[in-house]
Amino acid sequence: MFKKILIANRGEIALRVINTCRDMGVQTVAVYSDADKKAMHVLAADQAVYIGPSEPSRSYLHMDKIIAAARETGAEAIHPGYGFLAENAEFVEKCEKQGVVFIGPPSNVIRDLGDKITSRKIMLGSGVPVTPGLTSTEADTDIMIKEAEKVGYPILIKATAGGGGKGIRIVRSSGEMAEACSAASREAQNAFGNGKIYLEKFFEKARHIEFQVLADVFGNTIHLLERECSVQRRHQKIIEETPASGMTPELREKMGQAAVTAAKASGYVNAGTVEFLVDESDNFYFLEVNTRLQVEHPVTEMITGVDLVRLQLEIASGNKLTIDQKDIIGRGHAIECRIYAEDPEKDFFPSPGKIEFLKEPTGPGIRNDCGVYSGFEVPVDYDPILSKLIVHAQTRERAIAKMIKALKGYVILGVKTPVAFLIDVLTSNPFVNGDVYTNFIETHFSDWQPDISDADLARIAFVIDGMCGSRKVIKRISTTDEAATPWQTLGNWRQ
Amino acid sequence: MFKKILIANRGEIALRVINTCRDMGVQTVAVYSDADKKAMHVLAADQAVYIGPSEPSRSYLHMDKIIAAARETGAEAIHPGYGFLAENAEFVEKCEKQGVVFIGPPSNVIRDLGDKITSRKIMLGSGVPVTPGLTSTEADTDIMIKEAEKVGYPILIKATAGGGGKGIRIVRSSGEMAEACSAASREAQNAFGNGKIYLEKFFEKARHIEFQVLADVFGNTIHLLERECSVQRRHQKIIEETPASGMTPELREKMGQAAVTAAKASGYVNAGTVEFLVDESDNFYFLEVNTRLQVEHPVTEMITGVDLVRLQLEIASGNKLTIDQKDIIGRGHAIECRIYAEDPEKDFFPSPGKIEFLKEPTGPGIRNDCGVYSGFEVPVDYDPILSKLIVHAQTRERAIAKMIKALKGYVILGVKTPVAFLIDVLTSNPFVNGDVYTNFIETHFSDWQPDISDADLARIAFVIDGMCGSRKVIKRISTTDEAATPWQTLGNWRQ
Amino acid sequence: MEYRLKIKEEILPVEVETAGEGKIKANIGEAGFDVSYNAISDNRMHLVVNGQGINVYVADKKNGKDIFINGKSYFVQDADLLEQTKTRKKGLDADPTEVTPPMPAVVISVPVAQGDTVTKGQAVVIVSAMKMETTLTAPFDGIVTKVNVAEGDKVMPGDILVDIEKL
Amino acid sequence: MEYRLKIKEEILPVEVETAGEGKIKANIGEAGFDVSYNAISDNRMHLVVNGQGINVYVADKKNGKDIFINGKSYFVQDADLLEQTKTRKKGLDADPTEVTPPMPAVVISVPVAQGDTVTKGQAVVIVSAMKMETTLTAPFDGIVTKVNVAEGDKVMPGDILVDIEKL
Repeated sequence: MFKKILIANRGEIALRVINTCRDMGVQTVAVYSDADKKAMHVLAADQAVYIGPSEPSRSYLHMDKIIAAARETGAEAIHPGYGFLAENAEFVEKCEKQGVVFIGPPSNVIRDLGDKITSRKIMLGSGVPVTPGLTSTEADTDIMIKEAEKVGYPILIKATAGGGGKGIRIVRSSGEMAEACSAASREAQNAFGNGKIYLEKFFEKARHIEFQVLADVFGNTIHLLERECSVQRRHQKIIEETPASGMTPELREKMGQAAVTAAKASGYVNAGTVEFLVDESDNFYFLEVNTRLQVEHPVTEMITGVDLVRLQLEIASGNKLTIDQKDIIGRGHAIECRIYAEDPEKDFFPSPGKIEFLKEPTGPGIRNDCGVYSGFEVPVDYDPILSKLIVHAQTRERAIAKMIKALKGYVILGVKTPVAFLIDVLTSNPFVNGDVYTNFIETHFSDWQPDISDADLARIAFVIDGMCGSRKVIKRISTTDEAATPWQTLGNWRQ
Repeated sequence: MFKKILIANRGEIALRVINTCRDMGVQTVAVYSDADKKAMHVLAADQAVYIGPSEPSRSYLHMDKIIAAARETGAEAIHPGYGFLAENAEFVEKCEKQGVVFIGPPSNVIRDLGDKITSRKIMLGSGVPVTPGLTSTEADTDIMIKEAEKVGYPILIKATAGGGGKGIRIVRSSGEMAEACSAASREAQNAFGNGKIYLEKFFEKARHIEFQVLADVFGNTIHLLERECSVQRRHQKIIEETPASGMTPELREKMGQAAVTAAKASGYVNAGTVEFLVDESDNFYFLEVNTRLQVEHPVTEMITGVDLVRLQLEIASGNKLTIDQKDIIGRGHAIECRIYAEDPEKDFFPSPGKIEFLKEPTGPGIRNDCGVYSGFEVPVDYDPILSKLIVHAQTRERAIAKMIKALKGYVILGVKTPVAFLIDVLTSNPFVNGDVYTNFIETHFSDWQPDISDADLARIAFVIDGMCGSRKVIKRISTTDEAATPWQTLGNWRQ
Repeated sequence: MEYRLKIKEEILPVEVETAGEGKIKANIGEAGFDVSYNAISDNRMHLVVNGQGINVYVADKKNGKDIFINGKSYFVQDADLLEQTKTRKKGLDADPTEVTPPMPAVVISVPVAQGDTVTKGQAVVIVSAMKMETTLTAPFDGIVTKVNVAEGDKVMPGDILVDIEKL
Repeated sequence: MEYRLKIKEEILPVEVETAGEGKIKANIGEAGFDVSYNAISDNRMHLVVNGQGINVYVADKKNGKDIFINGKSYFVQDADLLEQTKTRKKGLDADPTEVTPPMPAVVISVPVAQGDTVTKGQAVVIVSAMKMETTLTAPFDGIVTKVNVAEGDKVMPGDILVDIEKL
């Protein structure tokens, strides 16, 4: 096992990796940019190396700086987290050349699967069903329009690189194609440094169901059951759970097999996720393989009792998987809610700023993978994820109740969060009934406004807080000026 | 199911019960004394009823006030937690008479099992092996001495009522008998309102292993595996775990059967714990039944995935157990450390006072059942337990590592705690090897002193904190004067 | 004491009288509230309102307080205090006439130059916050008289990114 | 700057010089420390000491600070400041001659009365804290001149529970 690893990431996922390293006695090196001098991953690691300005391209995406930091500190391996360089084959090659172990699949596997075109071809070749659409990338809008007409609208423009909901646009008619293509391409270029796009069929009503896979260097490949990730806003998951509602043992068996086949066909090593769309008739289509630890991996850990980061390190250090498929048994039900700095009342618009106060929910069956703290200034430069709240209970019904309870005790002041929104989603009939599809939020919550049933109490609390107010004083460390609330100064804008 | 229950307790266990009630949608009523006006259970409950002065006899032990509070608030049932009235048959009778459900066994079962003499007779009658000793209570020191000589020294003086390490004395020779009897009796009188004592054989080197049992009103009785609770100071458990080290499937089967037999023989209903001593040849002896939720119940919950408080409420409301013995499967390993306000450098002497700062450890597999918060004044009037830190991991080795990590991040300033002591115990070879017996702490840690390897860093931090010091100011709510550190003003005393 | 407190667009009068130590009576419209309160920490209060315990978390913000109750956050403002500072802000609130970002952001591109004629709704600056792009558009037909930012600049709400002279 | 800092009974000199913003150099005996620091909250600091990150938590106490590092708490005192207040406390520290509880406690019983002759070590007051009983004993042979407490009283360290005149 490694003695020391570098974590080429920030926020909650850097913390998550550090956490397991501490359990394993592995030393940790954090890297940080100007915006992150007081970030939580810097506080938590054994060492921290400054790698440059806040702009991702000059710090967290700067491959040479990161590899140099690993070499200087004697870190034997790099854990990329998700996002940033996690699925960057060039980075993995650089690591390979410099003798630093990359904790993830080999560069060629990342390249093949990261290119959605190649991955679709691999899957087609090994008998895994894929979504109808292009099998080549395309820059010419006219050709895109022609292809879209073959597949039939609506279609989805997707970046061939990356993930995380970036570089995606739904197109419902040829007139929208040009702008959608250029927006998706630009977003992809910014997010992944690669603006190539293609198209595939868009399913209006489908479930997003993915399988966690693990493969060691000896060819042992297993899956760790499914995750249901249909509830998404702006094409980005916001609630994930396992088991999936409506999943039958037969379908699980079939999809799990397909996931393992997909992993084997691509020569997969380490932890990965095979994503599928499942239509209303339980037909499933390969979407992509995420060649990294997934944001929503904790729900799998909660029901299987497995520590996926530990297994990532074990596999990367050349150890054999000590569990096989029959050891993977789900117990109970787990749900994750992503807590972003964003405003659900305003189309989930980002809400950076200072966390004035944070109180994390705690209790049996509650886990909060959190990357911020009271007083931390959430930078404008990075993804808006603050934390992930995960609950585990014996049944789905109880898990929902526990999640609602936990959310009601999750106090985050200073930035906007979707906490109240999530409570309403979890309370809604369609969610409770398991009627979740990728269009869930547009269908049921597009005009969501918070219920203000406790507004009277809030007014009373305002008065009482004023009466107790002398307890609050300016503190020396609160030197940062409070940012104005965005919506007070709302200019003329559109997304 | 009940719509509303009253919790006749305080501290972490009241919070624990409230937590499950929130999951279940059951309303909660707290009760509190003068010392607890700002206690965490008061903050957490839906309603709170003031029941009197700080002295337990005038508040938390005052049966009529508590039952009146339940009736006034419309609470249909009372959860007693542990300690206070949890094993008081008279209280249960009063509840029964007043039409308030007591969440626990019927009064006659509590009376039979709470009287250790009667319970020993019941077990002898049903074939469960018991420790050698008296089968009647005794107030006469001379008779005690005679009986002790029959059994052979060392013997244990025990209160026939109660538990929690109160009213217990080891006696190694007849000369110590008189003082031990009167001290044990007085302590028992204060703690349980009953000063009766008896004696039984004291095993110098034995394991304390207990089985969780559950029984519904329909006669379904199951056990939920064992807990190893050998690591004790002042006859009170401080580290508990499950599975027990050295437990074989055969012994587990035999002891589990004995536990179920013990429960059935006594007509047991609800959650209870059958305690055994296990000697070095794996002979086991019935010690007692704790007719309540046990402090250390969380380790059982962690490995079985069961919520014991939920099941207590289900059983008390007349529902049938929906799980049977074959559903009880342990997964992984769980350890609990009790965090008391006490000074491990000074014979675990109590350390009441204000919690100046509290930071609870968090992370996957970490649970902290906590009853205090930053700024809370820990009263002198009640048990010193502040919280229970519980970890769950795939193996014992990993659970130990996780617990050490969690303890290293468990910041409690203002009162003394055993955190540093616990880290040393968990790191020690005998603990790591599972060589745990009830004399573990006397044997290995009687002269424990904290290692001060970071003293240089502490000195440097002192200087730097002074340099940053202007950030700290007197706040309005910190009106309570800080208590002097006990050991600065140490008078002439002996325990 | 009477307060006029604003949440979202609604201003309601709140009548408050003290009723012993740590106790008040409040009236909002027809509803009456018997409240006792305890300050638990700088940001936390425990209220008992008509017998029910409620935990409230508070943070001071510019011109108001963020108040968290039971999973929901309310931005509460004192309407009387607000009116004193109203004139200064009125123009901005009523009808946006300036190109300013809705939140702290980074400029991605400026597709117009000084001297350009723009039409209402035309993209003039593209900014990004937390990886999400926002296109700021011309609020009316006009001529770009000055571009105040360049690619990579960090900008704040209130910053005028592009000056446009109305046609 | 030189400090003399006490932990338990050990007083060590600590030499400190600033080395740029948020940085100091310190020497304790032979050991040298390059330290950079960040105040994270009122009670938390993050230090980097010779390249290693360390989280430190601090609370002010009477005459010192409680400092938590890596699972261990240190009570650190400034020895120079202590010496200034030493005379007042000296008598008590050196040789206990008073019957006072070691921690806040409740009186359980007082087995002596005014006028009683007591011998050194004899139980004079029994107090209880957090359910644990402590017997306070006579510090020398003497006569009880006054009993200052009764059963049920709350008592604090420093309170003289029983006056005893030395024989």
